[in-house]
Amino acid sequence: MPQKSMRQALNEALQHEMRRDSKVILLGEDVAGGAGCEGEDDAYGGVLGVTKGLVGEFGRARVIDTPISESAIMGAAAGAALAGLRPVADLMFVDFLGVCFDQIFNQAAKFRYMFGGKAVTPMVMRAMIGGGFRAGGQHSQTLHPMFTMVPGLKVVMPSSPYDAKGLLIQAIRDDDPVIFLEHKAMYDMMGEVPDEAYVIPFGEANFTREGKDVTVVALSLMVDRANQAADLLKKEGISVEVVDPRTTSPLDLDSILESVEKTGRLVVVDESPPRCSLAADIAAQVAEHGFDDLNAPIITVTCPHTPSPFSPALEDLYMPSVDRIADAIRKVAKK
Amino acid sequence: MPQKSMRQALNEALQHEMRRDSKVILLGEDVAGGAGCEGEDDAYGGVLGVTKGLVGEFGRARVIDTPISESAIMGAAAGAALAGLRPVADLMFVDFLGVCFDQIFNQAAKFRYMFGGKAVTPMVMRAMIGGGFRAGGQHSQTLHPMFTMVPGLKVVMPSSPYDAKGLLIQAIRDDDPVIFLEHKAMYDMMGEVPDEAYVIPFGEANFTREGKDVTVVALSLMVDRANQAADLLKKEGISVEVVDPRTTSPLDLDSILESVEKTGRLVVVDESPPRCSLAADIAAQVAEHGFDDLNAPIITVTCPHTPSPFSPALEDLYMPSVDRIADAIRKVAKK
Amino acid sequence: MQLSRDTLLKAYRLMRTIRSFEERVFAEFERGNIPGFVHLYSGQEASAVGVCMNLTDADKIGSTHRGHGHCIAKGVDVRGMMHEIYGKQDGLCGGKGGSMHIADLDKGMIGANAIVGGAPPLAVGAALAIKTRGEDSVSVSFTGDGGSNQGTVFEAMNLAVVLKLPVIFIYENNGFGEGTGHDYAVGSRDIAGRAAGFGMPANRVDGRDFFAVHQAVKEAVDRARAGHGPSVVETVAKRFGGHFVGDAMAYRTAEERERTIRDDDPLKIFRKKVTDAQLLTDEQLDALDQEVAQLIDESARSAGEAAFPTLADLETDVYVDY
Amino acid sequence: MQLSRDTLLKAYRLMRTIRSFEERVFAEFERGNIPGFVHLYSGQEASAVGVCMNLTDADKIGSTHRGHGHCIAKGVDVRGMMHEIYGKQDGLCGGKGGSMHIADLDKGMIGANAIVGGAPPLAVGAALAIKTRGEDSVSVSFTGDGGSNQGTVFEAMNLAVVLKLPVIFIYENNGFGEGTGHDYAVGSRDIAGRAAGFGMPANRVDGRDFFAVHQAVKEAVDRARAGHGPSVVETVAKRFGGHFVGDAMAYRTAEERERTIRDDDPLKIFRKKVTDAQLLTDEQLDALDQEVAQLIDESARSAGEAAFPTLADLETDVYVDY
Ligand SMILES: Cc1ncc(C[n+]2csc(CCOP(=O)(O)OP(=O)(O)O)c2C)c(N)n1
Ligand SMILES: Cc1ncc(C[n+]2csc(CCOP(=O)(O)OP(=O)(O)O)c2C)c(N)n1
Ligand SMILES: [Mg+2]
Ligand SMILES: [Mg+2]
Repeated sequence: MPQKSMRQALNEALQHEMRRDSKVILLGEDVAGGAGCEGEDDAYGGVLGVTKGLVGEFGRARVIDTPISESAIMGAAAGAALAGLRPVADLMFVDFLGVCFDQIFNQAAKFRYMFGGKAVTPMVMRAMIGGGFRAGGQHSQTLHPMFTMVPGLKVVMPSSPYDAKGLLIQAIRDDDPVIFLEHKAMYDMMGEVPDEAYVIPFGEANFTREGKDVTVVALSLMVDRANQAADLLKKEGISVEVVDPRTTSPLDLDSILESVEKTGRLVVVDESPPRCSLAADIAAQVAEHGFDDLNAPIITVTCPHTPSPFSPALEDLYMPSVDRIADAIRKVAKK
Repeated sequence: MPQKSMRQALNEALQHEMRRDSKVILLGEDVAGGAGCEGEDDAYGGVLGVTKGLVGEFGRARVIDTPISESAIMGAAAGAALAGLRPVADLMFVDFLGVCFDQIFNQAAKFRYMFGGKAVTPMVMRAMIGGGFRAGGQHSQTLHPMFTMVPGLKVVMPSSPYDAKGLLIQAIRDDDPVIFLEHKAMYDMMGEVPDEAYVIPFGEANFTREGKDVTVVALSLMVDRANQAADLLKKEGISVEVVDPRTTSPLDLDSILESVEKTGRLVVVDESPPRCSLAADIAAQVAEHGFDDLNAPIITVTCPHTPSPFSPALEDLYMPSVDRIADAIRKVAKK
Repeated sequence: MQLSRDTLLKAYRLMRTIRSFEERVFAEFERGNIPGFVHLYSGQEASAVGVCMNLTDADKIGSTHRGHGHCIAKGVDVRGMMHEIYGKQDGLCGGKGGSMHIADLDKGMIGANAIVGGAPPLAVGAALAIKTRGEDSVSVSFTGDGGSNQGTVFEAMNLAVVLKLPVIFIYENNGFGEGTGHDYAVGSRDIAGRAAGFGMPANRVDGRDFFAVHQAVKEAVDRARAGHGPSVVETVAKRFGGHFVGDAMAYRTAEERERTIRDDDPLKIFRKKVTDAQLLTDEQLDALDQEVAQLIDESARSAGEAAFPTLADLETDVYVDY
Repeated sequence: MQLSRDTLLKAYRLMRTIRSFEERVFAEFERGNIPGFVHLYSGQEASAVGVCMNLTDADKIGSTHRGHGHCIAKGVDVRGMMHEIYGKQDGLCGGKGGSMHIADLDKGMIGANAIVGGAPPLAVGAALAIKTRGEDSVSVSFTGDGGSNQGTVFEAMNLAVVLKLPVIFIYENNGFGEGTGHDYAVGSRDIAGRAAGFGMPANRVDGRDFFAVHQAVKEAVDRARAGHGPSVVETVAKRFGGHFVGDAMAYRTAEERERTIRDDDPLKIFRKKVTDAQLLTDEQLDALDQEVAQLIDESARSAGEAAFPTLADLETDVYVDY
């Protein structure tokens, strides 16, 4: 299978679906770039190049540069979805949700319920998440818990180029509003990605490591770190199972419970401050539904309860590291 | 001690602090009411009357009616706080956070950290939360987890008129940004409230029932329901301890762990959908730090993963009820 | 432009239906038969009807918390609305939405909205769908004088101009946002006047006068259908009642309210015009009043008797598939 | 109005300091010594300096992601800024903020802001504090052409007019928002032209010309200090470089950039004016260039050598007390 970057995998997913379905449009700031400028069209293709080339094939009528007006962007996507399109709206950095959250959590997410099941709102909101870019407090957050807690939204956090393509195609074909969160530190990550279109269903966890002593749940960039920790600990004779739920809503709790039934030990890794985090959410569900299988406390490995620091020296300490994950696993494995 | 409604208790807290400190101002939509109208000033005093009378004593320079522009309101409060005032900004219904969240979670909450500890942002954001008013999907949410997860914010959820007054005075005197969440179904709740000013420190739980079999954690309106469940179960011979943390951030985890050490059983009640909820947050912290004390699964009693329904028939089923709380307690008590 | 007798009869029927609907909702709310917050449209009927009589089911409207009038004018089933407002299982939204969330997508009514400023971006999105498919339909957003100050509304106007979308932004200036006067909350004291700064034509009309609203909106709709982009129409007509049922209205004087109800009634004004011009007779209009009274009466009675939703309904309709 | 020689020397020194600072930051970023995203201000120096030379430390400014120039013009310590941008422990924000979050409250600089449209509501709040205390200071918000379309900015303008606050809204039109042209993103193609619709006076000036900016802003500041409320000034001057360091700038032509850098340099324009008018000599200005070069050089060197923050710093400065 050909090796591709996650950036290319995402770009292919968008291209496939835009070819397949004329109802699919892209909108956002500089999704093409160059509007109203003397230079080239397609000057950006998204700030980090994910939509590069699409305006060339599909034109500005379907790859729509917008003003810096995120409420209008998300509202336009939601309204267009209600009216029959399948818009993919680009928020750029997820940190910007604060200027447009109403259109997502009170509007798009709630239409179907408030309107008695008559509304269908097939929109996708793409956004970049996560640390490692030294981008500071307002450009480094993940914020996936804020979407996960909202009934009516589906939330996707791919951990590999392969998953990214299959999950994005599913997101676009999905009839519910989907929040698609791409870790900005993963765009250059390489992996095997088929050229053709394929879908990965939501709510189906992926076991990236099989093991019997400790279950580690992680998503997005944290899956790779969990895998590294697992490989490290194998040498110490600790057998770690890594479960990647892929989507936080719906969440494949059954797979997590199955694994914990086998291992009796759970570590949840989450690139997020700890309070009301996804780590807490998963830990709580296991503490309620898998309690009798647990032989040790559930340990969560998260960022501290602070904003994201700018300095590389601090940000490296801020994000869950392979070492911190390994230490947590050792701690419960000993119990 | 005189009996007062929570509405009056809150009103007294604001009056005390505005008399005490000229830096305290109120701003929001219709906090006075009647601006630019032929009728009376002070026509509203807040939509549910909490700030009634204050414009009469302190004038429109300190009780400021604003346009319907929540980002400008919250930003103005944050900017005024940075510049030395102690603004109390009224969001009205917490559901409106979606149109102004950036000013709260990316601005006010992060100034101190991003500016290296030099900024002080003593603002209070007041908002009405919760169900029971048949107000539908966009006027019945609690959303406290969205604030609790944000480093830099403090989050207060009073459960009685007495607490409301003492906590609001503390919130106004506090040097950090405080989110003060008032349950709209509690404004007419009566209780003993001293006439003079007093403060209740943040992060100190209140034990509203002493018991030895099961620990129940609840906040805001849910405390009363938890107490009712406790009284009900006493007759069945189950001794329930009810812990009201009063503030979700900071959270008095020690008091919760102490109680669980004694009872070995925990039920967390939260008027919120379940995912990444405060119930999950507390359950997870106990599953990590109090695991060895637990004799039964931690049960969370929350709303379902749906928006708030309008119909009274559905909303009554939606909110955690005394019966559902009691059932959860029985379930773990038997274990 | 001359309007046909049928058009005039339809206009009056719709305005009367709104008025009677609201009067009945008020009465039933007072009786405790209707829960929640209800915001009545009485006094503004000519705005909703003057706008929507330029539209077909293929055209979209996005509404506000004060949406009953917009729904009725757009042809939404009155009985289904009443059942919804009562919170009944067979209401238009299964009782899950209520007064502030009535929608009927088949009629192009994409939703009342309990978030002030919530609808304009959505209406812009509906217009984007229309333009993308190359249709000649239009999209209309309703916003109040108070709501005209919401950031989402300004963003929606700018985006509509940038993408040259077929949207009409209707600003219903009914004098107040809750208990705050429009001249206070709108710093420029001129809502329509903002449009020029956003690159759109605008028109302010007497919102009590069906004919004035209908004509101004017709021009805006024709312009949009022809692909010339968005525009603004401000309709000025005070609400008769309070912000919501139960509002003490201390910000209004008794005199002002009486004057408004006496002199500014869109139905009276319409009736006088069409009878003076001998286009319609009082008999015709009285007959319509009767018909409408029966419809409303029947709707309220059946709503009172209908069943509430049950536990089985609580968790449905969240996702298409989860 | 005649400006004193000292004022002119100060203006030039500040503009040169900004230019040299940005050139050095660019070079050090390319060398890998500076992490994160940096947005350079080169080409717009006359805007920040023309604005801020009307202000004292008691006056507040709220800035953007492209804030280095605003900080320097407002008197923020250049060495502390450089250390911060390097992410060092003794940086102005202890290394926790970085290029997009530099603030110095003692200097009235209430923060760069990485959220487009984040600052105007905050600047309005600072103005509210000023008015509440009855001071005669003013507050200034900087926003770009792209940011002028953000809802928060419109809300801030309206609220400032409603409360008649001493705010000046500066719109720095540098031609682009990322890779999108201002004429595309601003539907009306006229940022200053929006002010009238919000009930404020506005003035568009040549942002390359210190004198034009300084004069226009002086009038706005005088007006605000006198209690006559807010106003808008749009300064037009293209940025020399990309949106951020690393931007390929495909949306610009090489010719256009060369032309801009050659003909639109605020420092060259200033130098020519003051020397032609024989207010200052080339020798005086060259001497300043030298001084500034040393200052920047020293700052970068010490920044490179300074220590990074440590684990002990990670969780401090979140709350005053928790
Ligand atoms: C974002 C938001 N802010 C505030 C409110 C509370 N609220 C509901 S209606 C209303 C007044 C709206 O005034 P206007 O836009 O003039 O509409 P009208 O009620 O006069 O029809 C307010 C402040 C809300 N629902 N949503
Ligand atoms: C709310 C928000 N949306 C988008 C961005 C991403 N972004 C950062 S700067 C920028 C362009 C801003 O353009 P302009 O306001 O003209 O300022 P300039 O960069 O030209 O100085 C964008 C889109 C952001 N930081 N915040
Ligand atoms: Mg109004
Ligand atoms: Mg720009």
